[in-house]
Amino acid sequence: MDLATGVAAILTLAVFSFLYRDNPAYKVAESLLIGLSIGYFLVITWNNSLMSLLFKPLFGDGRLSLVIPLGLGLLMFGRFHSKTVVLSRLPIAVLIGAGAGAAIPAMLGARTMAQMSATVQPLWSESNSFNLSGLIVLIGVICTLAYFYFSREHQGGLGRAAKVGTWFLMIFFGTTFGFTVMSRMSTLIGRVEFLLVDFLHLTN
Amino acid sequence: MRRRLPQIVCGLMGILLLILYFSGHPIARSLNLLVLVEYYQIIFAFTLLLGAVSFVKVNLKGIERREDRPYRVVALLALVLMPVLALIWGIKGDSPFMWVFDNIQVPMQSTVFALLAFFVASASFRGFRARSVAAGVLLVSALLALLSRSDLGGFIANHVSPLAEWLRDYPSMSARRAILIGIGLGSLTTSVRVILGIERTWLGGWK
Amino acid sequence: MREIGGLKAIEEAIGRATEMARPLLFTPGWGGDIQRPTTIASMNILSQVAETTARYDCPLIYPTHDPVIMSVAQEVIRESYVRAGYPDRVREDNIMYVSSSQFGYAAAVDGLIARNRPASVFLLGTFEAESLILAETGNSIGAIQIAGTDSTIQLAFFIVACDYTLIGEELFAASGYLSGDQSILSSVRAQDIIKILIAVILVIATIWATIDPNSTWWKYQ
Amino acid sequence: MKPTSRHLCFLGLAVVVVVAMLVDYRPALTPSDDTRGMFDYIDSLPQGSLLLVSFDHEASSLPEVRPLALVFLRHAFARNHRLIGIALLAEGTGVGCGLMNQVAKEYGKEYGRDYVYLGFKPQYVAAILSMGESIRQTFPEDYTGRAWESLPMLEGIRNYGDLAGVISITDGSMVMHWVEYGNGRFGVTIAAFVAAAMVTTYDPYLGSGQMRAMVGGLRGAAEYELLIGRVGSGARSMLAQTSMHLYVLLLIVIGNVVYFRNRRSRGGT
Repeated sequence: MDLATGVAAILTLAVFSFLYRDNPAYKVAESLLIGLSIGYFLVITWNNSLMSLLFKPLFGDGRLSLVIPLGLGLLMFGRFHSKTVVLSRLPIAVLIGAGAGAAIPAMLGARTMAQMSATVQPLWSESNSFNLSGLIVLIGVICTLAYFYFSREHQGGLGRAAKVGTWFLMIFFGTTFGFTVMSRMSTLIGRVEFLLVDFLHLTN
Repeated sequence: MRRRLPQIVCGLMGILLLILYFSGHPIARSLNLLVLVEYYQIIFAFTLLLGAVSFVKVNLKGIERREDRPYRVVALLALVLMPVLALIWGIKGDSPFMWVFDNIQVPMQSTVFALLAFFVASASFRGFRARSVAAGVLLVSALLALLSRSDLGGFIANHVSPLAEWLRDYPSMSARRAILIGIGLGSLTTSVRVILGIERTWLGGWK
Repeated sequence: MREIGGLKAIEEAIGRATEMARPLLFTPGWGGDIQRPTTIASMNILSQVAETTARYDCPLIYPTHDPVIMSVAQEVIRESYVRAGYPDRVREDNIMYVSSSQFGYAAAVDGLIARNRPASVFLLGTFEAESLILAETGNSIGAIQIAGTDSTIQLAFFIVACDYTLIGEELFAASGYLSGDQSILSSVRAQDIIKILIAVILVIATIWATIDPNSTWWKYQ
Repeated sequence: MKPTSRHLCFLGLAVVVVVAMLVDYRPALTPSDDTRGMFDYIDSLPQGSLLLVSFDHEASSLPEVRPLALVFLRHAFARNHRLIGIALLAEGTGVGCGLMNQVAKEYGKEYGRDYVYLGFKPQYVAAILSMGESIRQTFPEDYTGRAWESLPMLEGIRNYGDLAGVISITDGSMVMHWVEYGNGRFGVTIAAFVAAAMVTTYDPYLGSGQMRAMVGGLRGAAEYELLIGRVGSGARSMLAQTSMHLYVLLLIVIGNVVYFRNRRSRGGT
């Protein structure tokens, strides 16, 4: 067994030990993981963003306009002093504003309108049969929207629609749960495979 | 002024990006690119630096106060290790940086993820109770989905799986669609509120 | 306006932490950034929660994966403590950045829950796979847990593992109810009106498409 | 600390998965419509088509994502498509680089001519939108710092308009952003290989045609392996997968039996 497998196996077991209870082995693994992952992010961000988008063009090619984002970025560090904390709101404002502006058309078009449009289907298909699934989708969408109607108490017709909406929601949650279990088990299979095959050589 | 200026900047950025979205003019397109690449990406990169620095600060203080000292030392050493390795040997496929990533970070992360499988088991045992009609519907559709994704052949493959597929393709999809529409509307109004300066939570406080 | 069940649960959860004089843990999940509406709604609720923890001097722990969210949360919490009249009770170090990596974050929050044993855990924001890791760990130490998210996959897990779950838009509405902010409440009403419109358009368009299968006016793009 | 019912649930699962993994059994599968749809899409593109493949996942989900990425890369290289690799989540970066090099070697593909790897950009929405304007300005150099000009395959590529499509390999919500910003704003074709957990999330996009095709989970990977005629790690774990499903199912049933028995013995509602 090589060093890499040994190290990985010990750390794998240390993390699994949390299932019994919190313990020093888990705490070491946790601290190591947090530290390494922040370090990894730093390196990747430095290489792929700061170097390639900022420092190389600014100092290499002399693109002086980049001084502005550089300055805005540095203002983030105003957070470390109570007097300069307000400065850090400026770069945050750029991030939030730009994000909100870009979100509006996407939310309106790709999300709301496209999904509405896909809900509309002829209920009588060309082969002269009734389109039950299409009707169910329509009912499902409308009743679920009724569940998310807040302005009035859920009574009467609205109440009934909202109740049906809850059932549709529950079908969705249940189905999703089934698929998600599949995903989660795959991850565990991956780790067990590593322990049994690479570490213990019990099977191949 | 402490709040007004950021608020104005935020509103202007929002309106700018909104207009740029719809314009096909070359100047608008290059302006769009400028904001997205230079401003957005670079500022965000700095925020990650900020996160790392504040993580170091919090942990140094903890070490001073002798709280969880050994663990904090491990975390800080690990944080420093990655940039040092990258600086000396680079980040190519066979570098020590990638070795640590592949053999220490990835296995630990995958294992934390794999804990989920166990938590799915305990939550299924404890939480999936048919307390009401709605909970019953949740339970039954979960059971059907689980069965349909298992290779049991026979009755399940012929009857349960088609039913589960139908549930997924129509009722389940329609609920997800309504949630998408609802959240789309919510996101839309929040974005408009942020740009107009009505939503100011991000400046601290809601009033 | 209709009652949202989660609101009472939120108040109870705060009350329980202050009564037991145990910490309260609040985290916005790994999936969102600051401009995401769920994050903003979560901040609104945080502001309310912080005001109460300030009054009872109950520790508030706020781990996050995003430095910008951390910065904003510090402002929101400080502001709330000032409003409650106890600016000196803020513990800034409890509002912390704990790695942007999904399971680095999950491992860190798990550790915080296991070691600080909070009486109440608030999982409000955008969650991905880490949701159930956090919720089950919270459950194992007997915390009351309030979850709320627009991440549809995680809702199934929250419903199963938490004491109360705000589903999707309920989170936005709850932030309006709790803060009593009229502008949020009016936008909730405005969205409701749009929902009615959407339902009406869907019905009309479906009937139209059924009668005239060649029509296209309702098609997007 | 005394063991609880929770610990018993854990232990049971551990036993089930270990036993199932030690048994070597590969079930017969038939590809689902979803999987076939993706296969046909990739297969129907003219040879040499240019695809952008985005590794939008964390390192933690590798056991599920890796088989998915492999079947796609193998199929694409077998069809002689040209690939541009990127990552929108930092941890996918190293993984994507490794996988592309590995499969390229299997098929004798040359870096810079048949495929390139541009690496990572943070802030995915901004990255998706800016690539619609200019991929080159978003990624001025490749992952290892080589200039754009030194990579002949990239000559003349401006934005999504020059691509046949975008393939996202993801364990999370990235496809949503690809659809809403990439397809919504620039009309680029999106197809995705996703973790099983995400399948129901993306169903509405498949239904509305905003997304071209989708393959989900280890099972999807196993089906795809059949279609391209290379059985790999997807099929191997199907027995463990099935046993664990049944175990969870059993726990749910037992949980309910206990619940209803307690309820009846208390005589209450």
